[in-house]
Amino acid sequence: MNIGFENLDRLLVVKIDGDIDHHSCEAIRSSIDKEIAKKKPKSILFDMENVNFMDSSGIGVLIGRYKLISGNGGKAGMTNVKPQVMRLCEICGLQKIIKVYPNKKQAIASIKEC
Amino acid sequence: MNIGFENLDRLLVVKIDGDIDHHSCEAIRSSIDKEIAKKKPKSILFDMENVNFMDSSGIGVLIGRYKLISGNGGKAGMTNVKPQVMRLCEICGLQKIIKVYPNKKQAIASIKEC
Amino acid sequence: MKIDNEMKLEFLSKSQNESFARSVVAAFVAQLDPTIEELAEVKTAVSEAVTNAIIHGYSHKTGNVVIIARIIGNTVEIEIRDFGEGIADIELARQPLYTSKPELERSGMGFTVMETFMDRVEIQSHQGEGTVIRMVKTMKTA
Amino acid sequence: MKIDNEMKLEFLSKSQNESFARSVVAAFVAQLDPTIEELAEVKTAVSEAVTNAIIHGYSHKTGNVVIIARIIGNTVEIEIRDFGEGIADIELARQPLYTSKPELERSGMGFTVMETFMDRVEIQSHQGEGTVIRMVKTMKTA
Ligand SMILES: Nc1ncnc2c1ncn2[C@@H]1O[C@H](COP(=O)(O)OP(=O)(O)O)[C@@H](O)[C@H]1O
Ligand SMILES: Nc1ncnc2c1ncn2[C@@H]1O[C@H](COP(=O)(O)OP(=O)(O)O)[C@@H](O)[C@H]1O
Repeated sequence: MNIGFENLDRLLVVKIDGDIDHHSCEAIRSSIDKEIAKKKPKSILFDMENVNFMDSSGIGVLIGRYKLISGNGGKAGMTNVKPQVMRLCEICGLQKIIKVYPNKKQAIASIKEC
Repeated sequence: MNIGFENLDRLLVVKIDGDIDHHSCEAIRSSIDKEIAKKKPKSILFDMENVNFMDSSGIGVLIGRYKLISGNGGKAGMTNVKPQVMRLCEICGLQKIIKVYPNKKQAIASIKEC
Repeated sequence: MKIDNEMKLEFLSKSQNESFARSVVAAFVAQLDPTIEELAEVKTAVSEAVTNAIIHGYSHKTGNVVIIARIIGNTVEIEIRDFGEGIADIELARQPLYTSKPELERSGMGFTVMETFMDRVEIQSHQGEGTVIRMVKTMKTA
Repeated sequence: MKIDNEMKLEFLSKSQNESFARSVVAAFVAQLDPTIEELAEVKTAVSEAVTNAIIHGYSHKTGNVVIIARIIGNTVEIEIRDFGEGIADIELARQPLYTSKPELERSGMGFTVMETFMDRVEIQSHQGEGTVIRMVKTMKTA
């Protein structure tokens, strides 16, 4: 499991590499929260290109970060979501809370507009 | 598990696809023996490019085919052997019985010369 | 109902075993030639049940988790068992969004995911004794 | 000698479970970050012992095979057990090229392979009761 960050103005792009489950959640959560505390982004975009597996523990982490960001008036988005992961998000209604974009470019443009 | 055959004059090239263990051996053995009975090749070459795993059950099958072929004065060779599979062959001394060639072209040229 | 194949896996309730457990079940179910989607569904359901055993069943200690999987024709039956705290109110636990551990950022969607991805999910639990989740899924392929 | 992780797998002595068994052990050992070579060695040794349990231990029937694996530091201990025929002469069985089933085109190299790929191999066996193979390997990495 590996996490990459990219700061574009006040948009934090988080690229997660590997399975998101209860075991990897701790590290993902603390790493993202540290970056948020440091860079104080307005909005957040999760790039899910390298996530081949996620279960409901992952839903908890994504919603948790959404709450942090939206509490300060920011937006949260996801992009490059694999079909299997997308099905899980749909079952959990996540896409009603965190908008899903077909690619990173569109996601960035759309989130920055807000 | 999948086996492909190529008949070059009287050289039978056998390309095995998948793990060679006790479970897959039965099918590999009977499929090769059927081809040998049908085409009556003089010599045999095992192309191991797509074999990522082999255990000593595979050694038994290869030696068995070697015996069939050499009993009629033919030669047996192997090529494109993966490092892990090669280590097993070395431990079992297989390369002293079935010659290992660096590539298919050299193998064919060398076996046909005999 | 002839059992065509069967396996039993026991492991410690450590979180690094979550990915191990779902890989094992996936490797076992692979013999049914499932689609990628079906395999992902089974893996996710197993991951949910195993995670629950670890964090809810054995919240403050390490114990054994047992998985039994059986193949009967095109169907796989999976049983996931812990000997932990047990569930006080199964009806409530099954509700979407209900979680007893919101402080851990649990989504409360574990049972809903299992029920969506598997054909049948049964819960048996006794407080102080542990929990058994039984899940069944028939592959559409083959 | 603190055990860091432990698992137990039981399965039927069917030949399709050979690849399943070695995948399970490989997935478990993966937590030690072995090299590709080390992982291949463990997989091959497990495949040898499991195949022996299936064809020699339970030659004419179906029984249970049990694998226990333990991780202690950088070391993995693997135990492979059957409740089958047992080995009459362990000394003889360990000889390279010795096989009791030449008619099945066995190479008689199973134990030699296990001994080469693992750091230590112990055989315990009683006729009519079964066989236990204990293998230990320390990963050089990490
Ligand atoms: N194995 C278990 N042992 C004890 N309690 C459990 C177990 N599995 C589930 N539960 C209870 O059921 C609730 C709902 O589970 P679930 O839908 O998976 O949501 P979550 O895991 O996100 O809390 C849990 O919060 C817990 O109280
Ligand atoms: N689990 C077992 N149960 C009974 N006999 C066994 C078992 N494992 C090995 N043996 C005996 O030891 C012999 C040597 O084993 P091995 O070196 O693996 O060669 P092979 O499997 O090719 O015969 C076998 O032929 C068999 O007689």
